[in-house]
Amino acid sequence: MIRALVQRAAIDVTAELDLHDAGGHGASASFIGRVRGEGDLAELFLDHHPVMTEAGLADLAHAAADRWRLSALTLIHRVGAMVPGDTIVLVLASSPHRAEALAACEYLIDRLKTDVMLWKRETFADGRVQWVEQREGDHSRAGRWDQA
Amino acid sequence: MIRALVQRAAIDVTAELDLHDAGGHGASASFIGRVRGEGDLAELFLDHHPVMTEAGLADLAHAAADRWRLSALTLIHRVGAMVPGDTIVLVLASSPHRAEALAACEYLIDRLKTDVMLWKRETFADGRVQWVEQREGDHSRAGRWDQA
Amino acid sequence: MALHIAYFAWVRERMGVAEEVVEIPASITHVGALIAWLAARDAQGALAFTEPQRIRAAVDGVMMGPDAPLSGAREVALFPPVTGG
Amino acid sequence: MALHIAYFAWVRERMGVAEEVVEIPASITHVGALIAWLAARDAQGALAFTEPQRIRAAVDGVMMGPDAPLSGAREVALFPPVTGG
Repeated sequence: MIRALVQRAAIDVTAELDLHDAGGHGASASFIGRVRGEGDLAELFLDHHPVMTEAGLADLAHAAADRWRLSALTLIHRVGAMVPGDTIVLVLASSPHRAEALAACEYLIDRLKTDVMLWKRETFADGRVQWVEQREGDHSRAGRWDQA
Repeated sequence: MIRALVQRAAIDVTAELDLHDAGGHGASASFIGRVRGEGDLAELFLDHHPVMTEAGLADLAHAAADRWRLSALTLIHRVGAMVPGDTIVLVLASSPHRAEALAACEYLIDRLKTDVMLWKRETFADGRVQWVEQREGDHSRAGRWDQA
Repeated sequence: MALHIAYFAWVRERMGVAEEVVEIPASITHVGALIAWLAARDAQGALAFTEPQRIRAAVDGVMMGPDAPLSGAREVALFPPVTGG
Repeated sequence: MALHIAYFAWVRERMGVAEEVVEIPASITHVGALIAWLAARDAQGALAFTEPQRIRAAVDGVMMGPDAPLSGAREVALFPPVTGG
């Protein structure tokens, strides 16, 4: 099972976990990313390309499934308007082997942070609005995987 | 919040996730280990020391909290009789920083596999019973952390 | 030539539209020329494409450089560098 | 000396009890001697402690080697190497 979704709706982590739980997999590693409320952030808006963003997510999921022995993989990215505390991304990798589930999960979140076609706009409590620039740190972290 | 529990009751992953979700943490990394049904396993029984096992789990949790910046940490190990598919262990690490949540989660599951005072007994469909011997692979994996 | 153009992020905000179908002159044969043409077309274009080196493009869903030809293209997407998830 | 002894895993199964309070002779002063004494005491002890090198011990909750003294100890736990979680 490979699920790669880009959605405006809230991510139902429990429902996704239940899908993996029902599969009888030995190990499930997950990563949940939430909108942080730093610097009086009032809203985070994620713009996306309706075709390319989901295709990019699916490509990432298949790259992980080729690289590790995974019995199930879920990759969900929320887009649109969110507030601090909202779950913005869920990675859930199941495998008979814990090391492979963990490695796939880490790979996917690192890649998601750099490769996925999304644009972030922050709106602050004082009304200030800014589009987020690319961060160098994320690129160097994701770059580790190219050498592995 | 540090929770380190050894319990006979089923692990309620959703309830534990909700505790982390409510905390406003930027990132939560989790690992769920389930009983595998390989080789016609009918029951897995985990024996534990009522004091030392929980103390060992708490020590591990505090070692992780000392090493990484974690805003919340949950470590629950089930003991007693389980059947294939049951959740046997949950690690849930939250942090403002995804790399720290992921590293703590991986460290803890590696350590749990070797250091925690538990003894596993397998009962198979044909009635055969065996106590599990220590596995070398887990020790070499956990050993990585000593050098880091 | 009629071309479907989609804008994202601050390019969309500065253009004031998410997408449009434009009739482009035959002399506009590649992505870089399209961006320069849009920058010269009106105030919105001038604002969105004041720094063309900050603009990324995808032609029919594939990332392309400024030299990419427009012949046969159905959709061109123009946007800033992605900021990731 | 009265000593509380707890057994775990296959040591417990072979001993037939999870714990017991035993009166040990004054000559039994350290963990290794206790294990040998239990092995010699009865058939259950012989079965459980036939390979003393496979036995681990904790004295009052602290892992100890066979040379660890018993003086002052309240509880000795005897068990196989742990198999982890």
